[in-house]
Amino acid sequence: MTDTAATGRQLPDRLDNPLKSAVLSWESLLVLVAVVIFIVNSFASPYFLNAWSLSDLTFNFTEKALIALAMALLIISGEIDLSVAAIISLASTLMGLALQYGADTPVLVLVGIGAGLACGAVNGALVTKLKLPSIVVTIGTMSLFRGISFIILGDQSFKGYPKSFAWFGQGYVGWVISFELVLFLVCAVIYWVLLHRTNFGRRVFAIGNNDVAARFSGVRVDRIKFILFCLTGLMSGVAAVLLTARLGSTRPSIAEGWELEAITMVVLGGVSILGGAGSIIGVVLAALIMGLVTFGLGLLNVPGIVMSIFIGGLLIVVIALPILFRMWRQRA
Amino acid sequence: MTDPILTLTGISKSFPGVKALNEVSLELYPGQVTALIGENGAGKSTLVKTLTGIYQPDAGEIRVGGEIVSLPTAHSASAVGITAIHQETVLFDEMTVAENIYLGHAPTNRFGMIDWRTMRAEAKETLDSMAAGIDPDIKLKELGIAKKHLVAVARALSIDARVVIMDEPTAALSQKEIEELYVLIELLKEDGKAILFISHKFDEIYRIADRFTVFRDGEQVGKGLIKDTSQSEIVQLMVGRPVEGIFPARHADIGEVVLQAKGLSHPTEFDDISFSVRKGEILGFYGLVGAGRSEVMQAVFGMTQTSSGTLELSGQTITPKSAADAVEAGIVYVPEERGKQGVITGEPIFKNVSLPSLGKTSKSGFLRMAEEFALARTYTERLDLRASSLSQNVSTLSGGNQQKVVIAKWLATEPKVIILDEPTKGIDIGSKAAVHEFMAELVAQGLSVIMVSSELPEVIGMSDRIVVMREGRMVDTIENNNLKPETLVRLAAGIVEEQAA
Amino acid sequence: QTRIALVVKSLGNGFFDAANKGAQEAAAELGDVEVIYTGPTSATAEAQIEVINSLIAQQVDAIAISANDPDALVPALQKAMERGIKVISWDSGVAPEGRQLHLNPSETNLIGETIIKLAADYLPDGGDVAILSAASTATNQNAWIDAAKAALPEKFANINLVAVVYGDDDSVKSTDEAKGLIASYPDLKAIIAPTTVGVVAAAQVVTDQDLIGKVNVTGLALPSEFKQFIDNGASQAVALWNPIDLGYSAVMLANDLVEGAEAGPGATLSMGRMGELTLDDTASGAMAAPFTFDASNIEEFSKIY
Amino acid sequence: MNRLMKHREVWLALAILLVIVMVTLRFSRFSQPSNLLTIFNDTSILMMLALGQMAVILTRSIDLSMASNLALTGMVVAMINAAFPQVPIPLLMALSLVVGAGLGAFNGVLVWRLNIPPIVVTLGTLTIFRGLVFVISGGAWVNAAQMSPDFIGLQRVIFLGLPVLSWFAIVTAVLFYILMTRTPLGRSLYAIGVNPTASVYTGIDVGKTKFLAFTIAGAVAGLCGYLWISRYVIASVEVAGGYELTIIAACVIGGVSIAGGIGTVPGVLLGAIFLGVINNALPVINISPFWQMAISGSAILLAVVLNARGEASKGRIILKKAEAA
Ligand SMILES: Nc1ncnc2c1ncn2[C@@H]1O[C@H](COP(=O)(O)OP(=O)(O)OP(=O)(O)O)[C@@H](O)[C@H]1O
Ligand SMILES: Nc1ncnc2c1ncn2[C@@H]1O[C@H](COP(=O)(O)OP(=O)(O)OP(=O)(O)O)[C@@H](O)[C@H]1O
Ligand SMILES: [Mg+2]
Ligand SMILES: [Mg+2]
Repeated sequence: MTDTAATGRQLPDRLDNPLKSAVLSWESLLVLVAVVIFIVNSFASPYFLNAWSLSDLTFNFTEKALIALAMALLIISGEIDLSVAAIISLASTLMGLALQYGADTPVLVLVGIGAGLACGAVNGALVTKLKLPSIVVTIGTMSLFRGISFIILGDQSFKGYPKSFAWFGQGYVGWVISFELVLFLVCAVIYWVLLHRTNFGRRVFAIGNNDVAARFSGVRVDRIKFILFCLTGLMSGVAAVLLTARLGSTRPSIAEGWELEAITMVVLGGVSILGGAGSIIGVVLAALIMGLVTFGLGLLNVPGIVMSIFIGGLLIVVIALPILFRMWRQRA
Repeated sequence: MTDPILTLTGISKSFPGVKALNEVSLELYPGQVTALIGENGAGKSTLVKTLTGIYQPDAGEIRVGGEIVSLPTAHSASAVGITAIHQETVLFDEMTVAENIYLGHAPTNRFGMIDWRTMRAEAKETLDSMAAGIDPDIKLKELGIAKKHLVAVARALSIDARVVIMDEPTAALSQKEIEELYVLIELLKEDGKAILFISHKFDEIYRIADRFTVFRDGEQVGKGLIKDTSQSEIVQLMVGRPVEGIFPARHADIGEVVLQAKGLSHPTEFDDISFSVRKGEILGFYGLVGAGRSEVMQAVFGMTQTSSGTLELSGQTITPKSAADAVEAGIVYVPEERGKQGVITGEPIFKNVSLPSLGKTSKSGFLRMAEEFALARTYTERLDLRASSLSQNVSTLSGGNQQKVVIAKWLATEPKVIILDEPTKGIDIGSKAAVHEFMAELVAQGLSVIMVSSELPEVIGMSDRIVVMREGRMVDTIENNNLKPETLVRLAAGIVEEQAA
Repeated sequence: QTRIALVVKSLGNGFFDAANKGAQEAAAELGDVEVIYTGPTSATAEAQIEVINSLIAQQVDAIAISANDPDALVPALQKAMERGIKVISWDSGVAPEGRQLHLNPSETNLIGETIIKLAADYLPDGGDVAILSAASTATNQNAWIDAAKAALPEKFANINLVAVVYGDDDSVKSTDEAKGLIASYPDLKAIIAPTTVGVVAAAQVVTDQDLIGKVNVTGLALPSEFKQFIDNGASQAVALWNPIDLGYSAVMLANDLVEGAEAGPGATLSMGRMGELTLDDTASGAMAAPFTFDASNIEEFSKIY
Repeated sequence: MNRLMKHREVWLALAILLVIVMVTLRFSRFSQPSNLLTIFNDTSILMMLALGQMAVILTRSIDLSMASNLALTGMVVAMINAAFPQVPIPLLMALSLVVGAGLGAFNGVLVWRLNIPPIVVTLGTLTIFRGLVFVISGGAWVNAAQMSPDFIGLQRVIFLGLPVLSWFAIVTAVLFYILMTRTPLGRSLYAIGVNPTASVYTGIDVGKTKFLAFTIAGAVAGLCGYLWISRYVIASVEVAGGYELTIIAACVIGGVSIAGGIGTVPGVLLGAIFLGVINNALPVINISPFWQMAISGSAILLAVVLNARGEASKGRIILKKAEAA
């Protein structure tokens, strides 16, 4: 048996050309869609091609997209978190509370991010320690977290955040480049490395493909899932800081409905909702596409609800197209 | 000679990248058992699925009683009188036994509503006729694996069929139940039904089959009457070369104790299990299916937690809380359910192999693909893995080759103790010999091997010592010196005391 | 051409559609003015900010907004002002630093007093009343309720306000809250709902539970949506200002600013046919007194808005 | 009795009873039959929707679009009623069933024919359907004054002591009970959830059955669209916004396993009633409405934990058998 190596039957690393598969990938489809929408936008509205417009555009998606980055990893691992928007609400409320006790900017930021992390840890513990399905757990914590905000705030709102705090949501790093955008791009790179270039990311994919086999292969499945819930909570906390700074105030009903938007970004980005497949580049592109569509239609004063038809339609069409194409090719 | 009930001609079926069936033909005769024989991945189960309307053949024709039929759904197959016991138990845990038998063809009243009462009565009748001793009203999940298989048999019988197909029906049954199944098959033969019987076990093929058909790589390579053909001829047809059924000779020096378990207990699954395995030793675990051996091994591997007892590895007490802990300590486990627990089917070979060794191939947590490919290549080539590239998806490999990926994955971690749970279950004769040879090599290199197996020849042929378990308890540990198979069977079945008395 | 954006809390609300009528009327009167009627579909501040961002990008000349949140919109509106866009709020206000002036539909104290008076007028012997408001954060509702509470002890001594609950301008929640009020306060004589969604929900509950004549529903209501409850007696009278006039005045004021008028405490601006608006020290001013609808005039007004 | 306590429905019923008793201690009128009937009536729509959702969840799918379907169908019938008040109400009701079923079938086709995961399909149609409400109505509301008296009044008619709305819920529940226990289709829904592969082997067309489940859920959502609009007498874009998760919560509390294959009609009814009782009780006992959300969130979490405990005792239990033998 040891002599098989001597027979020289070498297994090649791979058969198909990586370049070819890159061209045929989901990401290139998304790039195409993004370019088309960009061109359509520039023809449809004279105000679109303007540095400030393009800069304002990014505010439409950066906060949600930050959550989508972490959510992508979570969904790839086969779980989901519907409570992210509620975490924003609770984190923002706790920041407001800290403000009432005289906290200054660094403390506020820490409180926001810490609260997000803690909420994520609660989700993670419920899912991994009690072995509960994440979709129902997070439907529950979604009401619970936002409910706590309502208990704390009632009919009040917190305001009067310091100027230095407002910078996180309204500041510019240089010219038209906002802090939010820079933060998002930095996080995107970090998450890309984490998912595609580290052991951790490799294990996330393995878990999403088959968590039983991953466990039997010595992967600490529960620990990784717990970390992923914490990361998602953490990013929600970051988004809470940005959003609170941008709005300059806190209400319990803040960020309502964002969970579904973040998940839509992830799914549109080509992440399999069943787990095990997806890429960060896809998610970033999907965030950009959603920003372009909503802003472009906004310039034409199309009501937001009509934009959501486009987004919903885009989601189904973009996912259905490759399937239809495959079916058509098989028939031919 | 009577005419065949079922005739297949020129049946082909392809999956992406695999030609599972290539213009095969087959005839089944009334009142006769035809054995379908072939290596893993030869296309036997695929044929069963095309016959039962689950897959559609790409080409070829199926005739039942001389007429061409098409079988677009499972319903249409039972309508023309074809029924099957599939290789995987395809039943419903959360439903009652009666409903498991009748789902899809339940008796209805004149409003089209399911008639539960008739259904239960008929289910009881069928089960009683098989002497199965199963209450039709309990939920399936409350049954053991063997009884579940009997329910599958009852389901097949509840359809009034002319052709009965059995895909490895005895793989999960104990000897007693296998005997009962043989009686049942005799009854079906007397009824004039045509039976297709798939098995890797030659003893039972010679016992019950009248005819045989051999598949190799999706093609039909031979057929004939069992009584005119010798076992070695069939094996030759099957693998395309002669195979000697002798277990490899071993030259391992047995050294000091590596792993020692004392009084391992679990609240519901096993109690007071103690054993030790030495360097260079193969420790066999024998028992009937469901004796709890896998549960013990999974506890040693950290997958389940024991309620008491200790584990010592090279003299140091270890308490693995997860599989990761066990792997770190140097204990690895090749699970019984390959598809579910062994390989990650959605991922390529090299990622499967490197998964537990990422710590070694990576640099401060960052992946290094070149190292991964090198590692995967080293170990898969040692095992003579048959694949087109290291990036091939594991799901496209045959069962035997998937098993090799799992073993390669563990060897790459350089373990001290390797536990193999039913390492040759459902593996064809050629691959089986390779696995046995490989185990001998592992111990020669100084590893300790624990082998869980329900196959007597394998246990006796490979082990140095044998632990016998029954119903969650350890019965005995025996040195493997001129051991008689009957001794083991008695111990495992619990008839030792009676004999003594 | 001057482009003025009329941004409302949410599209589809009959009240704001009526305001748009007035706004278009003002545009026609002014001639060279285009009114962009826009707003989010759900009444949230975040959605309104996206609308404001797109208006900034379109470089409109003025934004006249009815805000979903007094504070959260401030940064976005400040950005608009920095880019040279005139910003006023109307109906539901924005904090002073986020706009140049605010147009109150009516005087806050006047509204607060009116909503209590609508109930008191039909309770000669006094009794328990409760308030069913919109969202707990709604600025204008909260101001009116405060004003009402302030007026109670002196002017309506025999009226007893037992509870204030919030229906969030959501018909289901408002219905539940109204039922809760009726169940918890058996002696309740009137429900005051200073919001058009709440008042319809409460009147429907009273109708459904056969309490017509026992519990009087009143508050602020659109005549077209509320007519049937005046007709069936669930309500004796409700009040509201004229949203058409409000939209008209908002556009007139915005246009005034675009044309160079200065806003600030004490300043006086023109509202066309509605007269002039004098700003107080928070740079806000009131348009007119609320108008009461009862059985005598509802028929006529329900055809208009 | 012991056998009885094994059923989670019994536990849930006890929990509901406990809440009612506790509220009654503080507010005696709460447990009067008339108030309890009111709560039942208030919960009718949720019960019906949860039953529809259950059919889908049983097959390991999920329908996030039910609330949007309800809003769209409701708007369609409300606009027809406003424009042509002479169209008889039964016809409108039939129409709402058909429109709802059509929207559900659209979900179903995407799941069946294109094999897109249900959560993705319905996440898309969730926004599409709601957007269409805006498109067909131009964002305008249809209010009470525009609806015909019959349109509003039908569900309020008292029949045998109960409002017609309650009867709708009762009849739906009975039909679902028969569907789930006595028909091949109902049993197929369960079978698919318990073991999809085995279902194929027993001749069940998994895709088509899922399609039917979505269609059934859609039809229920459509009918509820009419009932909702005529109950709250306003049709707008925002109708039942966010209600999809409440429907799922009712199912989960009622013991439907999100992993499919497990769930009963009585359980789901009790799950919905539990939420209804909580919602009705809070304002009555003067708990600030701001607590409501946190309390229902905790109730959902508690229910899943209990469910999981109930399902956890699945082990093989080799030893006990040995002891018994
Ligand atoms: N659904 C499928 N998709 C892709 N390939 C498949 C599929 N089912 C079977 N195959 C491939 O078809 C070939 C025949 O498989 P089949 O299950 O029929 O073998 P078998 O003879 O029953 O083997 P065993 O003895 O292990 O049961 C194998 O190479 C297998 O990998
Ligand atoms: N009642 C059952 N339901 C489902 N699966 C079962 C049942 N009983 C046994 N099995 C499965 O069959 C296999 C054998 O059971 P177990 O591992 O407990 O016994 P064992 O002594 O290790 O038997 P084996 O010889 O199969 O390894 C296990 O993989 C187990 O999951
Ligand atoms: Mg097979
Ligand atoms: Mg086993």
